[in-house]
Amino acid sequence: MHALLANLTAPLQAADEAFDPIPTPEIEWFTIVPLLVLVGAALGLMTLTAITRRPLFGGFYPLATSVAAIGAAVCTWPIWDRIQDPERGPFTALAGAIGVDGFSVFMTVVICSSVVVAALLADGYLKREGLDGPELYVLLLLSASGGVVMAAANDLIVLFLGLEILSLAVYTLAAMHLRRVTSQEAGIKYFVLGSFASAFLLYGIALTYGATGSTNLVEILSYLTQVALFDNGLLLAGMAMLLVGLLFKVAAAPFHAWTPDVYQGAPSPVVAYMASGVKAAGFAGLIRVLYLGFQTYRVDWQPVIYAVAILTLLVGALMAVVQTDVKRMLAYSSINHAGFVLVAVQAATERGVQASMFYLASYTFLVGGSFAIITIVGRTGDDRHSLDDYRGLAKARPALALVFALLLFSQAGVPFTSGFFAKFYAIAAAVDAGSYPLAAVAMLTAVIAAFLYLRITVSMFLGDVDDADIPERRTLPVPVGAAIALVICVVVTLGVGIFPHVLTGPAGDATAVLVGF
Amino acid sequence: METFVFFVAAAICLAGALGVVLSKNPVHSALSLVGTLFGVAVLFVAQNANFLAAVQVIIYAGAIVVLFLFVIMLLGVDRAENLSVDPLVGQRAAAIVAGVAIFALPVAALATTGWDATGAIANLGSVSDSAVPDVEGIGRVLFTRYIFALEITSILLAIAVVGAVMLAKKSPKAADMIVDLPARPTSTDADAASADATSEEGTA
Amino acid sequence: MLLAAGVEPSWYLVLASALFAIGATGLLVRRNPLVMFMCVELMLNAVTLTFVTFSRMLDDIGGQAVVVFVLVVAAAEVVVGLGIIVAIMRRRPDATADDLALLKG
Amino acid sequence: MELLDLVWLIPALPLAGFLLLVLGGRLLGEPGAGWLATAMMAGSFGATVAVFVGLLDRPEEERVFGQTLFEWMPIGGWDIDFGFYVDPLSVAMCLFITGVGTLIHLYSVGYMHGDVNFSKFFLYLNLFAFSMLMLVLGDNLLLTFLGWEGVGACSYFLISFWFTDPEKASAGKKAFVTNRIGDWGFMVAIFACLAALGSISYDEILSGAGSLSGTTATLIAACLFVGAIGKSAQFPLYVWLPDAMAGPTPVSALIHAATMVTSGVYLLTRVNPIIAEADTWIQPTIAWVGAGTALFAATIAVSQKDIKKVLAYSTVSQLGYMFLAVGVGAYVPAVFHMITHAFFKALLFLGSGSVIHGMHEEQDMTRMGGLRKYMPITAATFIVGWLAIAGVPPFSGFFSKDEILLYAWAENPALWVVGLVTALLTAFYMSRQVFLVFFGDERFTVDADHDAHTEVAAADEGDADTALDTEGAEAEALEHPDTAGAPQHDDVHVLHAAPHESPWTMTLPLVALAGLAIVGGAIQLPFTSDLHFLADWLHPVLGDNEAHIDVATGTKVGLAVVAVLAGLTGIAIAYAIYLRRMRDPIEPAILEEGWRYDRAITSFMGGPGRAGFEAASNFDRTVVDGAVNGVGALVRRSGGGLRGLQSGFVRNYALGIAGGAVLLLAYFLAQVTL
Repeated sequence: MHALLANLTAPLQAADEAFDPIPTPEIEWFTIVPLLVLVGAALGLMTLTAITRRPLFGGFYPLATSVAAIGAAVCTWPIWDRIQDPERGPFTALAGAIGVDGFSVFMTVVICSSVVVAALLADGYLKREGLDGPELYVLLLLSASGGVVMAAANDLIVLFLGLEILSLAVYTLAAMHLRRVTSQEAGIKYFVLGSFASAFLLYGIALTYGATGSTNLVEILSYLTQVALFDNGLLLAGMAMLLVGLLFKVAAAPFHAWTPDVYQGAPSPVVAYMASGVKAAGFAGLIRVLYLGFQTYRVDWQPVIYAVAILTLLVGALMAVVQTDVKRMLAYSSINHAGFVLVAVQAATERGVQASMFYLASYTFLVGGSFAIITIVGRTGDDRHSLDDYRGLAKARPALALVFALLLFSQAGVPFTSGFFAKFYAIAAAVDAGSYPLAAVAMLTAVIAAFLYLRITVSMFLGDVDDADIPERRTLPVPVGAAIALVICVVVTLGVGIFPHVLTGPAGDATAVLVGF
Repeated sequence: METFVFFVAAAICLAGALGVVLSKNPVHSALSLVGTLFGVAVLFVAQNANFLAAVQVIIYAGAIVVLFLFVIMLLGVDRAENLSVDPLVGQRAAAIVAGVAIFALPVAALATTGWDATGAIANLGSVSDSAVPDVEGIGRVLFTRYIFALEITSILLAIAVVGAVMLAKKSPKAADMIVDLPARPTSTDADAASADATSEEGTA
Repeated sequence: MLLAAGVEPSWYLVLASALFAIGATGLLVRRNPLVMFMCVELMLNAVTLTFVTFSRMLDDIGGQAVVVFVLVVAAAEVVVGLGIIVAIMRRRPDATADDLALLKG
Repeated sequence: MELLDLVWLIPALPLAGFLLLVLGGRLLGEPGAGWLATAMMAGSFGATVAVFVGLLDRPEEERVFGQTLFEWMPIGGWDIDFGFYVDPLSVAMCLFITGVGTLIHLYSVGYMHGDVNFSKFFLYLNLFAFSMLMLVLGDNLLLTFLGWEGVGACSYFLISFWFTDPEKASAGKKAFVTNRIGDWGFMVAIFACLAALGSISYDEILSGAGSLSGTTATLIAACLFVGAIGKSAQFPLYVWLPDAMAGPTPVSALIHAATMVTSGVYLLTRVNPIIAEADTWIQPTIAWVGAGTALFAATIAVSQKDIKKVLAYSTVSQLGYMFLAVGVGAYVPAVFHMITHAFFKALLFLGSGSVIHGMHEEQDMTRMGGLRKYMPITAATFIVGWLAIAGVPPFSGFFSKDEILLYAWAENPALWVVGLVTALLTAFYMSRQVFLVFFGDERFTVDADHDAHTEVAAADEGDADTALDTEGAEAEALEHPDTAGAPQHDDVHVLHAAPHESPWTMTLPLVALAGLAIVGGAIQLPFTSDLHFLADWLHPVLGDNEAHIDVATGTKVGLAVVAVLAGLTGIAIAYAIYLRRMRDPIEPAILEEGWRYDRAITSFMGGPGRAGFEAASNFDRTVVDGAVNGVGALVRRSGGGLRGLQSGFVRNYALGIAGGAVLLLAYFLAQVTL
C-alpha cells in the first residue's frame, strides 16, 4: 500500500525537485488586517446566512457590518502608530504591492466610515422595500475592501483590481432594487459606462507599462527619475488613459454624465455609499497615481486637472440649480464637490493632498447624512424625491428638516460646519499653488450652488403646505439605523466645523509621509 | 513565417472585430468575437506567450463567449438590429471620428518613441530565456511580485458570485414594477426648466 | 514586400490599437446591450495583446502575468454584467440601450 | 491687566445664553428665556465696560493687543489661531453692540410677548450677538469672516422667523443670496492676503500692509469693499435690506440698523492700512458709492408708506454717509456716525415697533395719525430720534453728520453737495413720518365690538403694497372729513381696540436710547481738539491714515449752519405739507395740494418731483432687483442649456467619455515636441 502510494507520488516529487521553489515574499500581515476584517466579515455574513437562513436578530446585518467597518478602521491604529514612528515611517509591503502610509490609513478610515453610514441606512430601507437579505451588506463590505485596496495601491494592477472590486459590487448594488425600473436603468448605465472607462484605464496601464517597464508606482517613479523620458508619447498617452478611468470614477466632467442618472435611479443608501466611499476611493487612486507615479510629470498633468476641475465645478453647479428632483440635485452637487477636491488635487502640493483628504472626510458625512434624509423622505418605493415632496417638511418633521438644512448649509460652505473648512482648504491650496483663476471660479460656483441648497431648504421651511398631506408626513418613519447615522453625521459636521483641527491634524500627519512624496 | 502568421491572424482579428460591430444579429456578433479571440490567441503564440494563448482560448472562447451565447438564447434576444440608421442624430458620425482618433493617437504616441517600448528591460524576468518556460515565469511573478493582486482577485470572484445570486434572486412581476418617473413631455426640457424657474421666482 | 520586411513588434501594437478603437466605436454605435458588452471585451483583448507585445519588446515576463489578471477581471465583469442585463431583459427582451433613458436632464 | 483678561467673557456670555436656550429654552418658556438672554447680554456689556476701563488704564501705544486662546487650525505653514484682537476700535464697537443689544433684548421681552416661538427668538438673538462680537473681536480675517457669516445666517433665520409667511421667508432668501455675493468678495480678499502675506491675522496684515504691492493692496481693498457693500447694504447690493424688514421689529433694530449692517464700515476701518496702500481710485470709489447710495435711498424713502420701510431706506442712506466718510479717509467720523446712528436708528426702529404693537400690527402710516395721545412715551422718544437723525443740534446726529460733511467738503465739494441734499431729504422724510404717525388726524377708528371689522383690517393689510394707487381715493376721503369717521368706509382702517402704550419692557429701552441719542454727540465735540474724545481713543488704530483737514473755523461754522438750515428746511417743508393742511381742513385747495404730496414736492423743492421719486423706486424694483434676479436667471438658463447634453442615452454618455479621452490624449501628445 505504501509502496503503491510512493510510486504514485514519486513523479510529483521529482517534478518538485526539478524547479527551484518560488521564494514567496514576506507577508506583513498586520498591514492588511483592515482588508481582511472587511472581507472576512463579508464572507462570514454570507456563510452565516447560508446556515441560519435568517438574521440572528433584527438589525443583525447592519450591526455586524458596522462593527466590521469600525473594526477595520480601528485595526489601522497599529499601522498608523508604526508609520508615525519617526524611526520607521511609511513603507511598502507585500512585495511592493501596497504602500503603507498615512494617506492610505486615512482614506481607509474614511471609506470605512462611509460603510458604517450606508449600512445603518440600509437597514430600514431594505425592510421598507421588502428587499431583506444580507447581500447588500456583503457587497458593501466587499466593495469597501476594494476601496481600501485602492487607497493603498502601490501598483497599477493592484489599483485596477481594487477599482474593479469596488465597482463591480456597486454596479450590482445600483441595480438591486429590481422592482424599480429606474434602478435597473441605473445599474446598466453604470455598468456599461464603468466597464468602458475601465477599459481605458487598463489601456493606460498597458501603455505606461510599455513606457516604463513596470506597473509598480514606486518603480515607475524611480525609473522616471533615473531615465528622463522627454517627449515620450507612450508615457503621456498612458497617463491620459489612466486619467480617463480615474476621473470617470470620481465623476469629473466630461466623464460625469453617468452620475445624475445613476444616483437618481440607484437605491438611496447605495447612493450614500457611492457619493462618499466610492468617490473617496477614486480620489485616493487618482492622488496615488498622480502624486506618486507621475510626480515628476507634474507640469504635464497639472493643467489637465486644472481644466477638468473648472469644467466639473461649473457643470455641477449650473446643472444642479435647474433640477427639480432633490436626489438629482445632490447628484449634481456631488459633481461640484468633486470639482472642489480636484481644485485641491491640481495644486500638486502637500497642502493639496491635505485639503483633498479633509474634503473627502468631511464630505463623507455630509453626503451620508443628506442621503439618510432622502432615504427617509423617499418613502416606500424610494420615489418621493421631488422638491414638492419636501414642501412643508419643517412643519411635519421639524427635527428632520433642521438636520437636513444643516447638512445642506454645510454643503454650501456655511461657516461653523465642516463644509466651510473643506472648501476653505481646497481653495487655500489652490491659492497657495498660484492658481488664482481656478480659486475664483471655485468660489463663484460655491455661490451658485448656494442657490440650490437654499432652494431645498426654502421648500422645506416654507412651501404652501397642503394641510391634508401633513398627517401623512408626520408618520414618516425614521428607522433607528437612519437616526443613528444622522446623529453621527450631524455631530461630525458640527464638530469639525467648530474644531477643524481634529481633522486637519491627522490629515497633516498623514500626508507628510505619503510614500515617495 | 512570423510575418505570415501575423497578417493572417491580424486579418482574422480585424474581421472578427468588425463582425462584432457590424453584425445585425447578436449571435453573429458573438461568433465573430470568437474569431477575434482566436486571432489574438494566435498572436500570443507568435510572441511566445503559449500559456496565455491556451488560457485565452479556454477562458475567453470557452467560457465567456459561451456565456454570452447562453444569455442570448435564454432571453431569446437574437432579433436583428436595424443598423441602417442611428436614432441618435450625429452619434454615428461622432463615434467614427472618436474611433479614428482613439486609433490614431496611440499610434502617434508610439511613433514618438521610434516605434519602440522605452521601459526597463526584463524587469521581472526574461521571456526569451528558453530555460524558463513561460508558465513557470508567469507563475513565479504571480506568486512573488503580484501575490497580493492574485489574492485579491478572489474578492472579485466572490463579488461576481454574490452579485449574480442577488440579481437572479427573483424576478418581479410586471404588476409589481415601480415606474417612478412620470412620462415627460417631449418638448424641450430647457423650456420646462425656465418655466419652472419663473414659477419659482413668482413665489419668491 | 511587407512579408519580406519581417514583422516588427510595433505592428502588434498598431493592431491592438485598431482593435481597441473598433471596440470603442462599436460600443458607441450599437444599441443591443449584449453587443455593447462584447465591444468592451474587444477592448480588453486589445489591451491584453498590448501587454503581451510590450512583454516581448521589453523581454519582461511581468507583462504576461498581468494578462492573467485582465482575464479574471473580464470573467468577473461578464458575470456581473450579464446578471444585470438578464435581470432587465427578462422582462423586456426587446429593450435596447436607447430604450433605457427614463433618467435624464 | 486683570480687567483685560475678561475679554473672553464678552462673546462667551451670549454663547452661553445661546447654548442654555438650546438646551432648556422650551422649559424656561416665556418670559424666562427672554430674561436669561437679556441677562447674558447685560453681563457681556459689563465685561465690555471692564475691558474698556482696563484699556483706558494703559498708555495709548499699548492699547492694541492680541490674545490667542488656542491653536485653531494647524495646517501646513498657516497656523490660524483662535484669538481676540483687542484695540480701541473693537472695544468701541463692542460697547455699543452689547449696550444697544441689551436694550433691544429687553425690548424684545415685551415685543415678542405671546409668540409661540418666544424662546427660539431669543436663542437666535443671543447667537447673533455672539457672532457679531466674534466678527468684531476676532484676531484674524477668517474669524471675522466666521462672525460675518454667522450674523448673516442669524439674520436669515430671524428674517424668516415667521417662516409660514411666504413673503417673509423669501425675504430671508434674498438676504442670504445677496450676502453670498458680498461674501465672495470677502473670501477672495482672505485668500489674496494668504497668498500675499502668508497670514491672515490682523497683527501681520496691518503691520505688513506697507510691504504689499499696490496691485495686491488694491485687489484686497476692492474685494473687502465688495464684501462690505454686501453686508452694509450699499448700492447695488442693498436690495435685501428693505425686504429684510419682514422680520420682527427688534431684529430690524438690532441687526439691520445698529450692528450687523455696520460691520462693513467696521471692516474697512479695520483694514485702513491696506486701503492706504491701494491705488488712489479706491477711496473716491468708496466715497461716491456711499454718497450715491445715501442720496438714492433717501429719495426712495420719501415715497414709502410702510413705517418700517421708511426706516429701512433711511438706514441704507445713513450707511451711505458712513461709506462716504470712509471714502474720504474720515474714519473717526464714520465710527462716530456709526455709534450715534446705532442709538437713534435703534430708537426709531424700536419706536416704530412700539407703534406697530400699539396699532395691532398695522404698518401703513397713512392709516395712523395723532398717535401721540395714545402712546406718549413712544411719541416723545420717537421725536428725539427724529430730531437726531434730522441733524438738529444739539442732538447726536447733528454732530456726527456735520463732521462727515465737513470732511466731504474738504475732499470734494461735490460730495458735500450730495451729502447736504441727502440731509435735507432725510429731514423731510423723517418729519413726514413723524407727522403722519404721531400728529394730525386719526385716520383710523376704533370699533371694539365688531369682530368682523378685524377681518376687514386684515384684508387691508394685504394690499399695503398697492396702497400707492389708492392714494388718490384716500385723499378724497380726507377731503370730506365727515365721512372719514364712518366705520363702514372701506378705506378707513378699523381697529378692534384703541391704540395703547407699550409695556415698560418696551418703553424703558426707548427712554434709554433716547437719552443716548440726545447726548451721544458728546463723545466727539467739534471745534476744539480737546473734545475729540473719540478721535483720541481711536488714534492707535488709525494712526496717520485718518485724513487731516485744514478748514478755517469760520468755514466750519458756516458749513454747520448750512447743514442745520438744510435739516430745518426739510422739516419745514414736511410741516407745511403734512401738518399745516391737517390743522386747517377748511382750506380745501391747500389740503388737496398738500395731500398730493408729490405735486407739492415738485413745487416746493423744484426737484424731480413725484416722477423722480417714482423713478428711483422703480429703478430699485426693476433694475437693481432685476439684476439680482437676472443673475439667477442666467445661471438657470445656462444650466438649462447644458441639460440638453444630459440626454439619458447611455451611448451619448459613452461618447462623452470617448470624446474626453480623445481630448486628453490629444492634449498630452501635443506636449511632445518633435
